Amino acid sequence: MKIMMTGNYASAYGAMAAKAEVVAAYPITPQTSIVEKIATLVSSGEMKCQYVKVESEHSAMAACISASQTGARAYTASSAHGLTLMHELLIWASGARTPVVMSNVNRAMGPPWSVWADQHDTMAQRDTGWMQVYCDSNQEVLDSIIMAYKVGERADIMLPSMIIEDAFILSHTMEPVDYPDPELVEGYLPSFDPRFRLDVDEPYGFGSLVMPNWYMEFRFKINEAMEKTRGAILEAEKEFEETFGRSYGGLMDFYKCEDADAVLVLAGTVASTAKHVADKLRSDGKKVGVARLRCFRPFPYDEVRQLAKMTNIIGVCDRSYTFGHWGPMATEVKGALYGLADVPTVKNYIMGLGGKDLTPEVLEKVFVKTLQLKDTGLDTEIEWIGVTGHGGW
Amino acid sequence: MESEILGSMIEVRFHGRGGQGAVVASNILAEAGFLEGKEVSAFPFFGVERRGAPVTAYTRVSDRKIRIKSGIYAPDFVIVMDPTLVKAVNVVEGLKPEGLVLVNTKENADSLRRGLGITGEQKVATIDATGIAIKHRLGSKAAPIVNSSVLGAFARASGLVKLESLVSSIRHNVPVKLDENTAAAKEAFESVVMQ
Amino acid sequence: MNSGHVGCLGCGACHAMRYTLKALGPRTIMSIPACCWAVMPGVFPLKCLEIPLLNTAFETTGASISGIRAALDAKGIEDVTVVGFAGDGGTADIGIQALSGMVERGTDVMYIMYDNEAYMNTGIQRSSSTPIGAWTTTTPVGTTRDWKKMPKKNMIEIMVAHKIPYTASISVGYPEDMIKKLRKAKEIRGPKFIQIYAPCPTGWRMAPELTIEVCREAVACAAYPLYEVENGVYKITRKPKELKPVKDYMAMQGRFRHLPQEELDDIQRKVTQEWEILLKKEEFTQSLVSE
Amino acid sequence: MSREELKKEFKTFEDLPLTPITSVPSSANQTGGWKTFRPVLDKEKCIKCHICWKFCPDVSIKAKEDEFPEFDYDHCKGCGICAYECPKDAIEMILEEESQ
Repeated sequence: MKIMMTGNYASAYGAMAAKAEVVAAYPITPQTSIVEKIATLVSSGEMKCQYVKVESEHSAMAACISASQTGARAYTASSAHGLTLMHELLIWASGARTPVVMSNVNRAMGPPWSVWADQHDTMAQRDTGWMQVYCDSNQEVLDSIIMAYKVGERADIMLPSMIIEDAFILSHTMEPVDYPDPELVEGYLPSFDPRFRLDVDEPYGFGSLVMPNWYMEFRFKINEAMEKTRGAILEAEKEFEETFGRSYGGLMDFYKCEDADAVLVLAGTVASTAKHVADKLRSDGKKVGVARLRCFRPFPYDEVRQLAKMTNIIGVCDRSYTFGHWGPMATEVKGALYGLADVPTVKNYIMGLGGKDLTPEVLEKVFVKTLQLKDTGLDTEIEWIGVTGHGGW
Repeated sequence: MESEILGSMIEVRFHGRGGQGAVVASNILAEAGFLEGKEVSAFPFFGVERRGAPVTAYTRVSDRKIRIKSGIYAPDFVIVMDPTLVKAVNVVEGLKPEGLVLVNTKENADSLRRGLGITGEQKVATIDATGIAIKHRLGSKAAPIVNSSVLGAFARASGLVKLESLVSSIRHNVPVKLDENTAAAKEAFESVVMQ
Repeated sequence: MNSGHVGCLGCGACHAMRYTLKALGPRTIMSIPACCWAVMPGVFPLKCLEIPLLNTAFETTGASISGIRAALDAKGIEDVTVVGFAGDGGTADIGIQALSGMVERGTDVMYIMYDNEAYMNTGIQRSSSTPIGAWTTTTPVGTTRDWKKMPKKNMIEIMVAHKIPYTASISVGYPEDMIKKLRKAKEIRGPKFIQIYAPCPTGWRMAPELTIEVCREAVACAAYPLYEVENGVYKITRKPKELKPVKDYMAMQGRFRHLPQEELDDIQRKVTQEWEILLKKEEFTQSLVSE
Repeated sequence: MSREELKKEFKTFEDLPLTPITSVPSSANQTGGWKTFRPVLDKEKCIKCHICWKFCPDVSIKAKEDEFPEFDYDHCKGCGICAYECPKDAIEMILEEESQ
């Protein structure tokens, strides 16, 4: 049944649909309405879970990890400074092999203080061993939470996931969302039943000191599992589509890329706007496409190489930046292309930081700039879009 | 915006004061469109405003999937929920040449038009939503809740959604006084003044 | 508890663990942050504890046991005691936020701080639980008289300020008292905080055979009084008739060797005053319940 | 992975659990090699009060009612608490090298 809800409510409903047993979360703008909604759902009896109202995000993640190691399905939600406060425990969660799922509302990092959309917070968690799914609709937010448990809880994976939504643009936008039939969800997502857990009848110890002889082996196993998530995400989505009739394009969602002269690679809601603009430009005879980077981890290495066969020009639009280098998505896209015989031209755009609005007009300019590279060749490796007083903005 | 590929999309901007219900109104309007089978989205411009400060909220209604995820800068319709905002904010900024602005005011539409500096094809509608809200005991006299009245007037002035779908949406979204809100919307629907 | 753990010679924290396990029994789940006890159970795949054990990050004990409790509650498991077992640094310093949150939420868990009065796992750095006057590697005395200048943080009082149902200090020199208080705590619903005096011969610059003796001296001079506070009511559980001089207690430990007489006198004044305040608190709060 | 597999010897990374899960009793670690002094019991003096057992930090004294305590020299680290605490001075700490 479709109901109107914001991206944040979609997160809360996603946790409820997935039957999260323990929620430990701390409020932060613009994530707050997730925790408020969960509190409401718990207090009305609709959602059956233990909601631990922790005193910080750091404790939120610590409690989710220990709950997961006790065998409970755990969920939390955060944003920006809250997410980065968790950093230590994000690494812990993957090392402990706990399939915690977290909604993160992409918000800019301060200073300067900003509560608006920006992907710096999650991009900075690249190396924590979490899967990262960037959503562009509220329905995708809700569905991705269910799929994340499906993937993460596989016995050969056991890794955590972040389901990511842009601040306000998704978190506070109302859209019609289908709340899936609980019976179908139950069939799709069996209850969490890890082989080893904190249990007085089988008293194991977890997370002890490991000498250099075995440490690297444990890290190797995490990576083995992360490599497996590529296939697992696709399988989970296929089964999801068969059950619920919806899918989102796997790790990289290609839109009109097949014959494109230029393609923009983007993540989050800006990809949705870009699809709209691509339609408009195509109606004017300009062959452009959109490759929505849905997963940043695992990185869609094969898909990027596939994209290189479809187009000769790629513009990578990062809504974050790695100071002293390029945007993180551009870095990784270029890395994936290394060694190909025909490497497309790749240009990096930095845009939309701190909620600077990415309107159809802005994206049209970026598409046109990218298309021009066909004639001019690469003009510059990286261009900041929309900086007042810089580059003609 | 209307084309073969993109379909038609109507964009509405709400101006209110924090706590006045502009965000709720944008949601109610979106849900009314949704009930008619249209694609919709609604979102606030989220600033650091606290209670009383001017706020804006937006609604998009379309017959196609709405892919645009950015702010609205050239609205088809503007709804002003508080008469004092007309002086505080440039409420008609970016309004489409054939657009309409609806203002909650007792003021005469002609003088309002001059006050707003509206020209050409742009239309003005007025409604005394505050008076209607007080009459139906919505909110308090000091802080009447005007969103159902404003939306009732808007349904008529814009023709964007039907009164029945608006009423259903209001009844689904307001927490209390369902009948009073319904009555206010209906009264405003009947009494909106269009220039 | 198995032998073969890797605690130092004469380690007081070993006693702390041994009697905790004895008192609480096998239906206990324990979470341990970074501290000596994170290492002591043994290197993978060894384990000296016969209960489920979760290693957790340094500052997370309070949150970690909150998560375990929530998971057990979600599964309807009620008869398991959830225990956090952390050092003084992990409790009074870096872990105090998570601990405070855990207590304030009324979480049904037991938090045990084994107090060896410094960061011993990393090699004797001062913590806020290090007593005044002590040498540590970060209060190295030197020529500038740079010993610990501030008094020890009083965690029991901080817990009392949280309106905790039960908090107590115990000492590894008094196993019967340990077991009694731990078992009492186990039966109380809600958060419990237990502070264990756990001498560290290595860090205190003391012969390892003196671990138990120094416990007795600490109680005899009231440098480390044993008491409990149940719903705000104080009860001193070991009350010397006459206090012995603090300097005798300090003389056993190399970490106080550098202190001049005037400093010892000042510390004596402070200890006596604290003891008198504690006696008054007991008298006053006891009078409230007896009325 | 089964409980038994957890206790088997690990030969490659594939034998390991996902994360370090421990269940092998630490007594496999013979800490007895740490000691400089070893406790020796004088059965003439011992009154079987088991205070030594009570205060052994290394769980290396076995005590049964009405029996003499027994030292587990494979794990005793030689801290000397037992000798210090013995009310009858029935335990003597002697140099390990001289005990052989």
